[in-house]
Amino acid sequence: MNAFPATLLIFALGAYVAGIAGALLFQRAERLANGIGFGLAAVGGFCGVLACASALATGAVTASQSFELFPSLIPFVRFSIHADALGCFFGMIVSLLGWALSIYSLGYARGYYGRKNVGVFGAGFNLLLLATTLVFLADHALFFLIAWEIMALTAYSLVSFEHEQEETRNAGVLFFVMSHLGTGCLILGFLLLFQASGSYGFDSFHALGNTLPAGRRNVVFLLFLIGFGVKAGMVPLHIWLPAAHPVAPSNVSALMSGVIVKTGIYGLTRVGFDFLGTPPNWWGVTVLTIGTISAVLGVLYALMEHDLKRLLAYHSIENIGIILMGLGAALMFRHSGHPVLASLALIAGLYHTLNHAVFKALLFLGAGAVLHATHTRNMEDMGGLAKRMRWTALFFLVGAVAISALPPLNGFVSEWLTYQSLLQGFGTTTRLIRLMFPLSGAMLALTGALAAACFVKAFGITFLAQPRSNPARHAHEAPFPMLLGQGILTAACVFLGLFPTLFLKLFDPLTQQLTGQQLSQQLTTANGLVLSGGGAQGGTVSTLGITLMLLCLLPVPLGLWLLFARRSRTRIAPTWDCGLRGLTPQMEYTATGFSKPLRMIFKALFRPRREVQREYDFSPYFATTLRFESHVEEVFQTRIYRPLRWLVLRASRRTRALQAGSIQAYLIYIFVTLLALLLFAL
Amino acid sequence: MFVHDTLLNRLKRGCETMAYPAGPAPALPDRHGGALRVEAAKCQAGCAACVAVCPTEAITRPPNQAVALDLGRCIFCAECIKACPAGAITQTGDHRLAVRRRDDLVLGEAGREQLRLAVALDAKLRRLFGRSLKLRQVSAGGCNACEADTNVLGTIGWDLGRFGIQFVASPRHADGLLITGPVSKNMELALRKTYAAVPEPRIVIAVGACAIAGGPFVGHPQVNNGAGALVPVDLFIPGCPPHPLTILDGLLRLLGRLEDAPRRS
Amino acid sequence: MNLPALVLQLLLLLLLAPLVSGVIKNWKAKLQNRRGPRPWQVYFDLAKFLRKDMVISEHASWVFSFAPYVVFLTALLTGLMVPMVHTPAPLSLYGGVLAVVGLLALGRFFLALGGLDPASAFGGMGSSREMTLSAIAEPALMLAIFTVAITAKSTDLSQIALSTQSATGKLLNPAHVLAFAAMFVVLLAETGRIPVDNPATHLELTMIHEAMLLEYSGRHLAFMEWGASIKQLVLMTLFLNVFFPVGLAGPGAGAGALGLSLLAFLAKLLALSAAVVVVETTNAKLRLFRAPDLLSAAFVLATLALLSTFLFH
Amino acid sequence: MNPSAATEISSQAITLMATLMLLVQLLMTAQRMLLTSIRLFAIQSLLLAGIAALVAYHHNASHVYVVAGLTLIGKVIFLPWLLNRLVHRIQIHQEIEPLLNAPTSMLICGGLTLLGYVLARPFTSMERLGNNTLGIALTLLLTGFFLMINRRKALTQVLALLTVENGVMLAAVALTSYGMPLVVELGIFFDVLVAVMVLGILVYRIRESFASMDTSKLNQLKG
Repeated sequence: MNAFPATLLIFALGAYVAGIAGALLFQRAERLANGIGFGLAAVGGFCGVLACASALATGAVTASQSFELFPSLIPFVRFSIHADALGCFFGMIVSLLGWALSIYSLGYARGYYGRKNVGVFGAGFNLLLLATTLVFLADHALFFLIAWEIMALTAYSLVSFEHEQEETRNAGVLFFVMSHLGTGCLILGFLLLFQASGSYGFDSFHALGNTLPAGRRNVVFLLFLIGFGVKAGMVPLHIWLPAAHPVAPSNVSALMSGVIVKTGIYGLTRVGFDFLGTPPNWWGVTVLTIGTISAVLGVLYALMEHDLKRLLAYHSIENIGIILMGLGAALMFRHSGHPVLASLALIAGLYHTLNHAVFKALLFLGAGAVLHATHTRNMEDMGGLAKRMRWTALFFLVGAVAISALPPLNGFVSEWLTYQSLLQGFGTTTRLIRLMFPLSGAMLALTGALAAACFVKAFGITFLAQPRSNPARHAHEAPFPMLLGQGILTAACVFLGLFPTLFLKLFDPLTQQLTGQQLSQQLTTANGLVLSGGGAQGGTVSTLGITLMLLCLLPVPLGLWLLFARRSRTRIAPTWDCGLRGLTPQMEYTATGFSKPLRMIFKALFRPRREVQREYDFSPYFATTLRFESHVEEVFQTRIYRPLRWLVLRASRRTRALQAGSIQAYLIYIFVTLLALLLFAL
Repeated sequence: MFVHDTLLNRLKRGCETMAYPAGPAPALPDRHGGALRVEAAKCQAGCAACVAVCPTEAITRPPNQAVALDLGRCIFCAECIKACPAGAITQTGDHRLAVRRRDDLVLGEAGREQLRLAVALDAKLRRLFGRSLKLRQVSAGGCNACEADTNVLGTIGWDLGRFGIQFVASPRHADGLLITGPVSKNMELALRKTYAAVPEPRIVIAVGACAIAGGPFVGHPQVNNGAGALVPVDLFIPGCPPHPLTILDGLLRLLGRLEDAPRRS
Repeated sequence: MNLPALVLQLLLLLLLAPLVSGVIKNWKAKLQNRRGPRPWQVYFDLAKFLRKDMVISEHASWVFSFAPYVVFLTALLTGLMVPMVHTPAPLSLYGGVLAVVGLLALGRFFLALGGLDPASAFGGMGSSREMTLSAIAEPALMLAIFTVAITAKSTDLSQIALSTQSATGKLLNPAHVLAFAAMFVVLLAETGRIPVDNPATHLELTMIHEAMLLEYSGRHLAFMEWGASIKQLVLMTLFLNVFFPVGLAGPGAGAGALGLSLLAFLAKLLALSAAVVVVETTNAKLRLFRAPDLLSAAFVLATLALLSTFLFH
Repeated sequence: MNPSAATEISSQAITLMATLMLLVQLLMTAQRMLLTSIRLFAIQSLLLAGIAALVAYHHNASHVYVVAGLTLIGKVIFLPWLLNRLVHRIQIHQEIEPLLNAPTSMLICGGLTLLGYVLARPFTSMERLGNNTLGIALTLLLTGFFLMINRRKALTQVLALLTVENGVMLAAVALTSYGMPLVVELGIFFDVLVAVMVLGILVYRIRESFASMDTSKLNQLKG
């Protein structure tokens, strides 16, 4: 990589390290620790974005070599980073989010003054950013695993930052256990690769799949799929995500949902495309199926939530599902030998990764601002915040429109690309497997529509109508840094949505490296205004055109307004309440009510359970107190993880008998094993 | 199968809507005497036979003045016709009863033997509601007779929709209220709120004796003696209950859709 | 995109949409043996609503007044993307069928938010049901579109229309018939017609689409109603010109051909309206939780259509 | 005497002393008196010191002298004194009866000796002085281990552990021509020293809380 981006990248990493040191040094002075910690993180993030974006844009990334950060004292480990196209792209995501979230955290951390140690919080945040960036840029398996472990540990410590509540501690432990199960699989996978290639360097792993025997290759793929799948939050392994993200402080959950989850996607892409060469067909089919299931289940469970941050966490699972659909399709195309379609599907998947990182972080920041103001995550106690928190409401609305894949924002663009790749995928093979493409396309449509329903609920119940509790009634707008953080991400959402053709150039080095195709010319027509689905068959869409046309059509209603209704006046009156004594906030629609029809329709999946306790004095018709409780069964928890845990406990209870408590017994065990080994050695 | 039979039956029956107002008005039932005609001149001096017999005290005869029959309070029981020795009160069989002002309903003096029928809305309102009037029906404690007759207008025979008049669910969509019933104390707040919920310009139609003056419940402490006490009423359609033809005639007259209606310039 | 075609299609959209819903109302009345409102009654209603004042709820935020314009404009814009008279729709470059579905979803998104804003229970109920049913209808719609797009090898509506137009045999092949049936059910669901939702009901508890409009008045209500009728026209046109592009003028057609194409389009539109009216007259509204069964039946139909694209030829 | 004759005599002496160490070990297995066990252990350590001195003298490796001296001071004088003091303070002189009675344990020790020799056979070529001292060292190790399992009293188990350690030291001294590097020797030695001290305290504590040195009482802790 030529001079400018490399030095800037090193400067960014240095800024993070300085941020850690600064935050820890000035722990005592909270305001200073906050300023330095997050300030330096913001500077680091900004430099990171500049470095990676310029490297990708100018194509300098193709000429980059790996270089050692610092000499390694430990044998076998080489702390070397190599900012290739894939690493740079994900580095750009983490830096962009790091920049916006740090600015947001300057305001958010004020909530912790006097309560928690802001210095440690800032240092942890910087360390998390540093570790994640290194994960993306690491060029050596062991260095990758070290960075991965630091990331997991810092994330754990930040997730359980507010460890006073029981719920936080449990979520932290669950996150810890699940992420280390994944890391275990990763280590095995890397060992197998090391065994095949002889060295830990990533460059030696390149296209290793072709040399590996088929059985070994499948095992490696499965190990990496599980390992990275846990971190990405695929459906069977997702249970930690909706537990861990809501309890974390909002800027951390934004970073986790936006970026840490993407390390799983980065891993899968690196292994699937870079390491293991041309994949067999069943890999792509598995990833596509898992993606589809994750998408649909993620959004269905999100709909049932009335905890704002759990809702957003489930949506992370849904969007990861959509990204996996893109990757799965790309893998299938690589198998069937269609590099152009493979690059299109890959671009769709990775573009959605970037988009999801941006709008999910934006939504979490919005949720954080709401939490900051109303001190609750329960949507049933919110309401009417749009009039009290104007800017946060606007930013949350933009995020909601983006995540529901509605034109003209970025969610729509990446889902449109996914549709195009799925549609054109139908023609690639003649075997029955091609039916998967349109069916997963239909499931993607179902997901998109359910996501729209979910975010009408999320935005409507939280921000519109009357406040349903006193904290919501006295809510105040978030401080300026928090708004600035959200503003940056909103601008990113709009910009990514309106000018997709500009960003497709960034993907050229990426697809060149992974699939050997450069698609940005084929995907842009009408001198960069319109995005096309590639080739003659692909349809075209221009979000910029749509927005401009919407503005051009504005005179029609305005003209009608002037023509007919110039003298009409507007009167503010109470909402029509059928002549009763007025609508109280309790009469409004709540999150549970809003999702009731869907809970009834998908009864088989949710198995809803509701209890109504009614206490009354003399006659059952005049209840003194009424308690209503409704639960949606966590199917994965009860059907898979609880029986699994029961088996493990039973097995461990049985082996406890070994612990007889007498020294003789233990000595006998040692002696017997010693003898066995000696005999075996004969 | 079902769809086939339904369609054939419907097509065979063809349009069953009456021709009125283009064609002749349907005949009133013989029990329905139509409008009343009061000639105070025929009254014998000092005779107050009709005043005593009227169940809703609609007829008053102050000492040395002419008899006054307030059609708004009259429930058309025709007792006064039988009781009047001089035959001063007669039924004209005319179904048209709608009036714009409350005091137009008082009959008796020289020039006012019969009702002066309602004039259409002024030009501005007629341009607005002429072709499309959406009403919100408020039953303020009524006995459901007027409501039933208003409802009849929606059936296929009368088909109120063909004139562009429609009853809507929400007052926000409505242009006016059609009030029935004596506006009981319990419905007072509801009526007030419904009126406030209708965007201007709005009109109010009081249908039936109760809505005009409290009908048989007039003077009762739990009743506000009609809608006039709460909201400005634009059209009064007397009767207990007024015949659907009378209500329809009132509505069309209000919108100026009847040729013989005197148009105010 | 040429400006005159765009302006013409815009005017056509604005004027034809209320007429179509007026005709449907009138024909429904005729089938109920009553004369019913005249087809152009909807114009009078819209004109009156535009002139009237507005009453806005005190709890409503800016989203409430923003929603009508979004609904109206997105409906108009989708109308310009769909080939009505002239095969390459004026804005076909800016978006294919996916953009049309996306824009309609954007309109529905803000319509539902507008329903929730004034804090009335009916509005919330309407939004919840609308979003639920449209979510269930979406996969069937997308699969039907996929089927047709696969046979036409593009999601661009003009391409689809051209390809179905060129191969005359295409109209009768089973894939098209099944996709047509699925699409028709989705059309009824999306435009809030009888089997799924009753547009002429007064009972708030049974409303789906109307419940969200209960709080709107004056010109907001006018734009909402107009937007809804334009959306209905757009969906009907999408339905017609994808499955029966008979008589659709080719790219370089002269004025005469355009006139003929307009007449063919109107004839097809009236035929489809007649079909809708017949369905509405002879069916009762389904209970809310039976509607998903109908829509999943549509989904199965669409899947069969997809299967038959390559099973039978 | 020419050097070869000297090596001959010293290797025979070393083999003799190693065999005597084995004999002492078997005696410890058989008898039940605590004080005699301690004395037997002292004798065994003395023999080990002798072997170390002989090897040091023969290879004139000075640091092995240090090892021999340490063994002498530590294991012949200091540890037996410490354990005797402990026994007198606890006033228990006899172990009631071990898990396996004497004849069976003797049989097992025989088997272990056989195993030790069989295992040591491939390595005999590496020995400098004394033939198959490695076999004896391994046997010492195994029988020490068995002794630890067999006995209930904590004190006897400590002694058994020390004999195991003697076995290891014997292997180290016998196998390597210069003996293990001094630092390893010191490490092992001090390790053992500390271990014994800790075990001493432990024995005292067990005696304190369970009123008997029987370690099988410990399983009450498990609950």
